[in-house]
Amino acid sequence: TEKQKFQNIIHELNEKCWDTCMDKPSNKLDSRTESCLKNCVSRFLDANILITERLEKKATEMLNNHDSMSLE
Amino acid sequence: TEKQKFQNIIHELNEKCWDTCMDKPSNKLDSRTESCLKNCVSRFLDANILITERLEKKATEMLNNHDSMSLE
Amino acid sequence: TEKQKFQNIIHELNEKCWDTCMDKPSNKLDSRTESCLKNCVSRFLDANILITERLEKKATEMLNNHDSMSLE
Amino acid sequence: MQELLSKVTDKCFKKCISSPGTSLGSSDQKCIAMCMDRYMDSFNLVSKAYSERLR
Amino acid sequence: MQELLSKVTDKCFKKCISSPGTSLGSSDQKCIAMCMDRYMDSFNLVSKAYSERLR
Amino acid sequence: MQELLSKVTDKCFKKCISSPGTSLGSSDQKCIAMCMDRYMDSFNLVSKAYSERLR
Repeated sequence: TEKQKFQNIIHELNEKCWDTCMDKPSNKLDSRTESCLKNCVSRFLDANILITERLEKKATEMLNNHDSMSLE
Repeated sequence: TEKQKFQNIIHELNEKCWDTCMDKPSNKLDSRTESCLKNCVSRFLDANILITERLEKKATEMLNNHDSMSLE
Repeated sequence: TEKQKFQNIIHELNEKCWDTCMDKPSNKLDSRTESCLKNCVSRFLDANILITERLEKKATEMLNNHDSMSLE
Repeated sequence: MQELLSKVTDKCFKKCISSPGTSLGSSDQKCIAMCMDRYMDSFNLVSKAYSERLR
Repeated sequence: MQELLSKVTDKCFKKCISSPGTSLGSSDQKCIAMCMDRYMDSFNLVSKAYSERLR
Repeated sequence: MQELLSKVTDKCFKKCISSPGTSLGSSDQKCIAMCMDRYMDSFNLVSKAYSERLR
């Protein structure tokens, strides 16, 4: 289902950002960790967009050069 | 099947406890590593129980406070 | 499918060898990283063969000694 | 819920119990409780940040 | 392709963004682009090496 | 068995071959054999400890 898919993405993203941002757990989420987590989500999505675009561009180039060049 | 499920748990638990306890492999399982592995299994199950209970308590609290408080 | 299975093996192997061989990514795959990646694939397959053979040998021994010894 | 339980146990066992002893001491228990609360805070925060970016 | 996208994002995020800031700076972007190209080089090389061993 | 093979290969490759060379030397082979034996010891021990706790 859609909801399940959303939950899976959040679980995965939370795991990555937890590993990136969380040091020793304390009584409260401190502001530094909070910023790190928010930035982590945004940067991860930025990186994902960048890579998707680049991957599509490469795939298109490969198709266009299909006759003159081998894939290597 | 039940047996398969048991095997999967053991595989996962063994992986975690291997990572926690095993340094460089030697000719024999030394007593320190052996204790570590046994304790690792027990402590992991203790932690699992602790977390399950706390998670259930939180879920109950959330249901009870559903009208007056938001999830946040 | 066969092709999908092949792709999955390559993805997994590439992940392992990337973690083993790649330091900071640079403009080009340098020759040291290239050798490391090639060797990583070969050594991984060597290790896999070694372990498969040893595992089969152990399984056979266990079957043969089934009456006189317990698994342990 | 099952997924959350499994992830919390995994992450908090690693964070709180680096060398497992003969019992779960009170400081281990405290660490696990805090770790679990922070993991859920993090989950909520990540969930919110992701939803906001999607809009 | 989906698998490659997910692995590249995972590996290159870890390699290039160790402490996420308020934006993806140009050096981060450059690192991600290089990392992605190297990951694909590596994939091709591993694929070739594996095929050769199978023969 | 397939699962065990895959986990042993993964764990013992990491433990024994940190920088892969042009061949699997005798010390690498020895390390892998020992590592595999210890992994199976560990599996049996963990299996026993888990069963005892369930009772």
